[in-house]
Amino acid sequence: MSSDSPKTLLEVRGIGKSFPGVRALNGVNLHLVGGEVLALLGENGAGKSTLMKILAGVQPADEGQILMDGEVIEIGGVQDALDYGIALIHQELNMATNLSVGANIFLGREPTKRGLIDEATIYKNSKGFLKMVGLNVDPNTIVGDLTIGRQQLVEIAKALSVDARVLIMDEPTSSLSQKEAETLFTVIKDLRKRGVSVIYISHRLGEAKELADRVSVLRDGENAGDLPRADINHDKMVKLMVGRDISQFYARTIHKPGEVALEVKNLRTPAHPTHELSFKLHAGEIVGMAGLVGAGRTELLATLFGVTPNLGGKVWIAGTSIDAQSPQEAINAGIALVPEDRKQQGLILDMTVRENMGLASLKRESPNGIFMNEAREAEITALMIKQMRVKTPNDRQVIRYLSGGNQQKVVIGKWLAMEPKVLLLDEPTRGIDVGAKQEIYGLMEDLAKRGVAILFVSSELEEVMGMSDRTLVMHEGRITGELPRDQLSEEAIMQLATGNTEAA
Amino acid sequence: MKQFISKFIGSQSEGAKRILGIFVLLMVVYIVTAIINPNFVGAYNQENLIRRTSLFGILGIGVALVIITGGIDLSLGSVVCLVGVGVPWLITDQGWAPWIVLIMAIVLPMLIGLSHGLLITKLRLQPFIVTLCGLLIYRGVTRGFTGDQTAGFGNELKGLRWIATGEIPLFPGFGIPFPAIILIVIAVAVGIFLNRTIYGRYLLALGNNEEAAKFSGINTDRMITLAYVICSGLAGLAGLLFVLDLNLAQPVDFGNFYELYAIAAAVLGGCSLRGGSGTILGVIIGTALLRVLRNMMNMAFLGFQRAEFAVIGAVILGGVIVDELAKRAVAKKRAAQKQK
Amino acid sequence: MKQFISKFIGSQSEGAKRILGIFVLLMVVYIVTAIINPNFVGAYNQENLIRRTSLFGILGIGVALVIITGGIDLSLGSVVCLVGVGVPWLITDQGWAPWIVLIMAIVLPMLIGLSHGLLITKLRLQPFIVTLCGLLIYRGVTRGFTGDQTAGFGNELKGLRWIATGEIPLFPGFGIPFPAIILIVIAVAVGIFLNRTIYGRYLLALGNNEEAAKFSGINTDRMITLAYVICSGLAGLAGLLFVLDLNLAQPVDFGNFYELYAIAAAVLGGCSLRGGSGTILGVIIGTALLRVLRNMMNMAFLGFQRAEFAVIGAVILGGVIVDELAKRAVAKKRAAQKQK
Amino acid sequence: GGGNNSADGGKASYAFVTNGVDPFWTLAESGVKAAAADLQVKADVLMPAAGAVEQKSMLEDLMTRGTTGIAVSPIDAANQTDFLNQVAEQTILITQDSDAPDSSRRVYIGMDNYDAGRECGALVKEALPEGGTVMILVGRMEQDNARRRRQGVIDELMDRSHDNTRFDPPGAVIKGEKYTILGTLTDQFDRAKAKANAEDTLARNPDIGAMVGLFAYNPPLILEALEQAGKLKEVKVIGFDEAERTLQGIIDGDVQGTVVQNPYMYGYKSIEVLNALHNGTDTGADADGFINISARQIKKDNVEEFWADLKKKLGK
Ligand SMILES: Nc1ncnc2c1ncn2[C@@H]1O[C@H](COP(=O)(O)OP(=O)(O)OP(=O)(O)O)[C@@H](O)[C@H]1O
Ligand SMILES: Nc1ncnc2c1ncn2[C@@H]1O[C@H](COP(=O)(O)OP(=O)(O)OP(=O)(O)O)[C@@H](O)[C@H]1O
Ligand SMILES: [Mg+2]
Ligand SMILES: [Mg+2]
Repeated sequence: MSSDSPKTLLEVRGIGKSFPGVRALNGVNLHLVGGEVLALLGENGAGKSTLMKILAGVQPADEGQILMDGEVIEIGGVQDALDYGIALIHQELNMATNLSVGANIFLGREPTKRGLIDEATIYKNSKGFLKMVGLNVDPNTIVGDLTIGRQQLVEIAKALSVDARVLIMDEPTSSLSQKEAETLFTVIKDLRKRGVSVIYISHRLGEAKELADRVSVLRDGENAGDLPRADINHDKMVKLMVGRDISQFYARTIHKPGEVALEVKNLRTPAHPTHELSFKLHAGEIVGMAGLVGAGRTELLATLFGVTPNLGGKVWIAGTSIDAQSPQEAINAGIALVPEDRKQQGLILDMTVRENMGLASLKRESPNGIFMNEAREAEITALMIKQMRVKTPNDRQVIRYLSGGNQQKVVIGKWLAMEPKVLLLDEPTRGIDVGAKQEIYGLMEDLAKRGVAILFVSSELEEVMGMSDRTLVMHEGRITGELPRDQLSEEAIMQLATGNTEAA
Repeated sequence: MKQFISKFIGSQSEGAKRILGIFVLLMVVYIVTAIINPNFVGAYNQENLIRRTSLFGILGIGVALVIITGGIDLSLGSVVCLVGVGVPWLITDQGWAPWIVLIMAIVLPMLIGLSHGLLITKLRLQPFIVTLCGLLIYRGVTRGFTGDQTAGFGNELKGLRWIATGEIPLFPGFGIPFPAIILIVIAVAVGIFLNRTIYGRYLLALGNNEEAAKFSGINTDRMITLAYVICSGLAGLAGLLFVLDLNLAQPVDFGNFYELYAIAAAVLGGCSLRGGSGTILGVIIGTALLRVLRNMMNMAFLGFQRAEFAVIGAVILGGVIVDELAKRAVAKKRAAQKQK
Repeated sequence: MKQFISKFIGSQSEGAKRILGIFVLLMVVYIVTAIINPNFVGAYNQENLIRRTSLFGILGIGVALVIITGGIDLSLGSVVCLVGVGVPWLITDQGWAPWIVLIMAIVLPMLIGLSHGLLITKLRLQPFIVTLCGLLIYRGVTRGFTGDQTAGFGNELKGLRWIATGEIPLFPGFGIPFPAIILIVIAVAVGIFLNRTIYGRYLLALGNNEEAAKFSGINTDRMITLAYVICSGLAGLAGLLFVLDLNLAQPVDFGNFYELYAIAAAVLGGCSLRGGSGTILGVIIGTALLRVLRNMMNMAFLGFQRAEFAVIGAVILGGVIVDELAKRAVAKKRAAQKQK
Repeated sequence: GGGNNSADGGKASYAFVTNGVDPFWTLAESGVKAAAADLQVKADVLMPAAGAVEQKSMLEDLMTRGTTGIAVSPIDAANQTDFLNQVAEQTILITQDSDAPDSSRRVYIGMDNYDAGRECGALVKEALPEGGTVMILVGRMEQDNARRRRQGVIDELMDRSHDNTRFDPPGAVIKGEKYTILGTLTDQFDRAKAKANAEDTLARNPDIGAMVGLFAYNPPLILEALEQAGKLKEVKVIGFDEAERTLQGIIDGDVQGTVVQNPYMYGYKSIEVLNALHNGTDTGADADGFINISARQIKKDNVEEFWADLKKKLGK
């Protein structure tokens, strides 16, 4: 930090915002100095995204003031915010999936030549921004053809392309693995050097430690306190967020694996039709799966779940061969999948919490296979809401209006309610706060104890190391290695994840 | 009871709110017409209105299910034509046994719906294109096989025709037209299906987000196909009732535009063309509104025959605008109260 | 050149692929008809076909823009009626000065489009309802003010009518009908607008994901409204050309069903009713297909007049089915090759 | 195959173009076919389902094919004159059912709808000798034949002079000494609406004297409505054209009578005249090129004979 007293760039005073049944923000204050990285933390539903959306002009505040360079400003819309130099990377992906990567990066700010879009410039400049975030795709690729992780990188590239003074990143790394995240950190540090201020939201507390000059915490829509650089550590952050200590994060007891619950032999997925995948999963075992973005983990799970075709190879569940052509068949065989893309695949956004929670188990709970058992649905929902501490006014709230992390909890709850034999989890803790993460780990633990075989894909190395009995690592469509618990280390995983098999 | 109704019209409280506006509009039109011409509320006219609403309501309920899946069915009117013309033509002109023809009248439309559903789910063709081709094909075929001749039952089959023309006497001078009974049975059945069975829930879910529904283990293809089968099946039934009521059907224009009336009724009744929402009660109210408006023109504004369409359009548009503005005002008032 | 074409028809390679199928179908129908009746390829018939395609193509291009936003415009046919009837009625019956009437014929439809756009974006009414009411109102109003009388220019205004009936002689016996020039100008302009200007990009983006577009600082309401303004404006222009060509317009059915033809052409030409995709060239090919099919019935299958609709429907449906199957076969082959 | 239809096949080929699709035209089609068989020529019937635009395309397409002669029923003669003249330059053109007097068509075969309307009015007078209220039901009012028929009915009931250019705007109630015309209801060919119009009339005016159905399908639907309301015979029905239900109604005494044209003869005569023009023989038309095939009343006394003849023509 420079020696002369830092000048406040952006300030927020007494912001309040209500939604039907929810007081999302209440008298929140925040300030941001030029060239500062501020980590904004808080539990799911604490109001972080809401506050950022207000700054970005997506939603108006009910009360309070926003000051830029000491002057009160009115942010009436997204364009206003952009004009003030405030850019936001949204927590949820928001891309025009029909357009190219380049078109998305420059959407709303297309360079023109003689009144027409200057495609050459877009192409050239996009390449630069994509390189910065470490994404190696052609700018002419249609965004809809990219995986979630890559789309998130495009979002970041897009935000970088705005010549912003304040760059807000709402959980930018939730679908990124360590390697991509590190590239992003380099970018952020570089921005800081150039005097750009960054508000960084994440539930990966380690990232805050690495990046932040200061931490500010929200709890239940109110300021819970700040931590200067020197005081940033895991326990203090957690304490501010949840108001109590959380110790014993990964409460793992090592299981004795039971019978083989899932066996996969020579499976080939459409994304990597030439690579054959084989592995086994035992009852009561928790297996982590690590890899970089695009390693083919999601594809593997999708193929096991019958979403994408199995191009060859065999799958057995508890010794019985299955060939699932659809999720329905997979579910009937006892497989459940918590998908990576909650908005597209996990949730019916316009349905209520209860309806979402019950959707997958409707048939199971139905007394005769036809009529719904609404009492049971309500019961399960109540249980899950309590167990996972879902923050919602009631179980009839339309799920669109829940915060991202609380939505994710519902997606997980929906599948836990199913009591599967094999549970596949694709980035299950994406966007989930520390407290709830612990709940989910606890649930995984319980399920494993009851004999469920769990395969979970995660890009958060800490979590993989903390939770798995055994870890599989993928690289470009291949399983490059398997690490038992006692051989787990960050280096070992990264070596395998980058395709370096000898080192392991 | 209140709970039962809410169950029947849809679990989403949204549904009830949407219906309210259109229901108020229906009441306003009703009362205004009654004031201008008291004969409007006479038993005879009410019976007529109920019968018409019932016939068109059956179409509306069918297409509502398709709209809930996020699809559309433009072929309704032509299915009405196919059945409405085909049944009297086969029975009267070709001398087929009525029972065979009636079975065909039920089965054939369902097969048509099945083919729509399969083309849409298995070949992933756009519903608009598939059912537009259906619109063209079924009418063309009907015109072809009948040689464009008007078909009717003449003085035959009065017993069968009672299904459409008969009524259940309630008190002297007024009875419930039999088609109303059919509509109620269908509406209750479909309402229960939609709101109380797991399949109805599946339909609503996939209409909102087909991919997420698939990921939840729902056989979305089968559910979508089912919606088209029911829709075409009900269109066939309506076609049958129409011709039993009218006793004549001309291939070239029988059922023309009925798909539009049906879709309009469904949309007025709260179905969103983006899929995922809709209530059966709303569809019936929407249908009733359209029928009452047409009746109003004859009963109260005979001199404005020509502007009939304009009046109907203006009433509907005015109604939805006022409805929207009212909702906003209410929301604003609530927000203001809350702040205090 | 190739690049220019790809720019013009749309940046998405998807677009080109979608168009290919319908283009092949058009060619097949063309060749089959030419073989059955060689007069089909005669200059006179080709001119007629070009003229008809041009008039309907203008409608299709307009509605394509609306469909790209994820909306729909059902009022097209009635706007055609309003202008098509209104212009000769005002000039011939009411004796207004032609230039005033022509200005009105351009401005009024755009105001109509503006009102649709505002109701849809500001009041968040469903496009289907708004434009359905439009369909009813504009026709009803036209019928009302003309007293349902047919309007036409009689023997007047031959000069003006040349815009629709004239042609630019190319070689003896064949000329380019003037409406084709108009269509080309519009198509190129809209094509450039859609694929080369920022506003076109905004339209495509918001049609796919309105929220994403909003978050990018795009004034989505204004863009959507613009699409409706252009659509109604082009419908007005088409209505004018139709009546200049035909020299008569009946309030009750002038332009009836044209919205359906236009939407069908757009959808055949690769527009998805879910929004976000569409190409202008595709719309024109889709329109041409519909026109050639109708012409084919008269030229080659006169004996099957009655089954005309059935044949057209069957050809289109068969075409899209074969197209889809072919695409799948190609995809499969590629996948197989990739495995090696 | 349709290819044989082109003129270069050697045989003369004629086309009979209607103004829409209707059972009326199906009768005309039988006449066309009968004449074609008798004269050993080719003849096709084209029925535009979508109005003037489609009729124009049909005529254009027929010229392209090279048809020897065309008999057309113009949808709106006044404004189609130019175009019809173009057609007349290319081929032999006659009009039928509805005329285009200012065009260069060679012959017109038809009748005066105004006169037919007056015949219809006369039937109303027979049905309600003491006078009463009357409602007119019709498909569309903007068609020339509908307008003239209606005017004929009105003028006859109001005992006005014979003037086929008169026009009473619909909507207003027309009160005469004995008869009151309550209004004119249109249905745009929607059958359900046509029946609803009859029902609404009964609901509005329970004591109505007579209903006049001017399009072929109107009388049967009026009868349906009356039957369901239990008012058959109570309300008089006067019809137009020869729908089976209308004829049966006359036999049963539910319909006072109907006015029929002779579409079969329109068809037959058209081909005969086209062939005569092609061969340069006499057509039998008067100086204005008019061949009159007049309308007539069908009542209880002549209905059976008429119906038998009709069935014969339709080959039933
Ligand atoms: N549009 C809305 N309508 C109703 N409630 C809303 C809406 N948007 C947010 N909320 C509610 O406001 C509260 C704050 O939500 P917000 O998205 O800001 O949380 P967050 O801190 O970003 O949480 P997360 O870490 O899970 O993303 C939550 O209780 C949420 O349910
Ligand atoms: N629709 C698609 N079209 C082309 N390639 C695809 C598609 N979907 C996935 N891929 C490719 O398949 C590979 C595996 O992707 P997958 O999503 O399974 O990886 P992942 O390890 O789960 O990473 P991510 O975190 O991005 O989801 C990647 O190389 C990706 O580019
Ligand atoms: Mg958030
Ligand atoms: Mg993944």
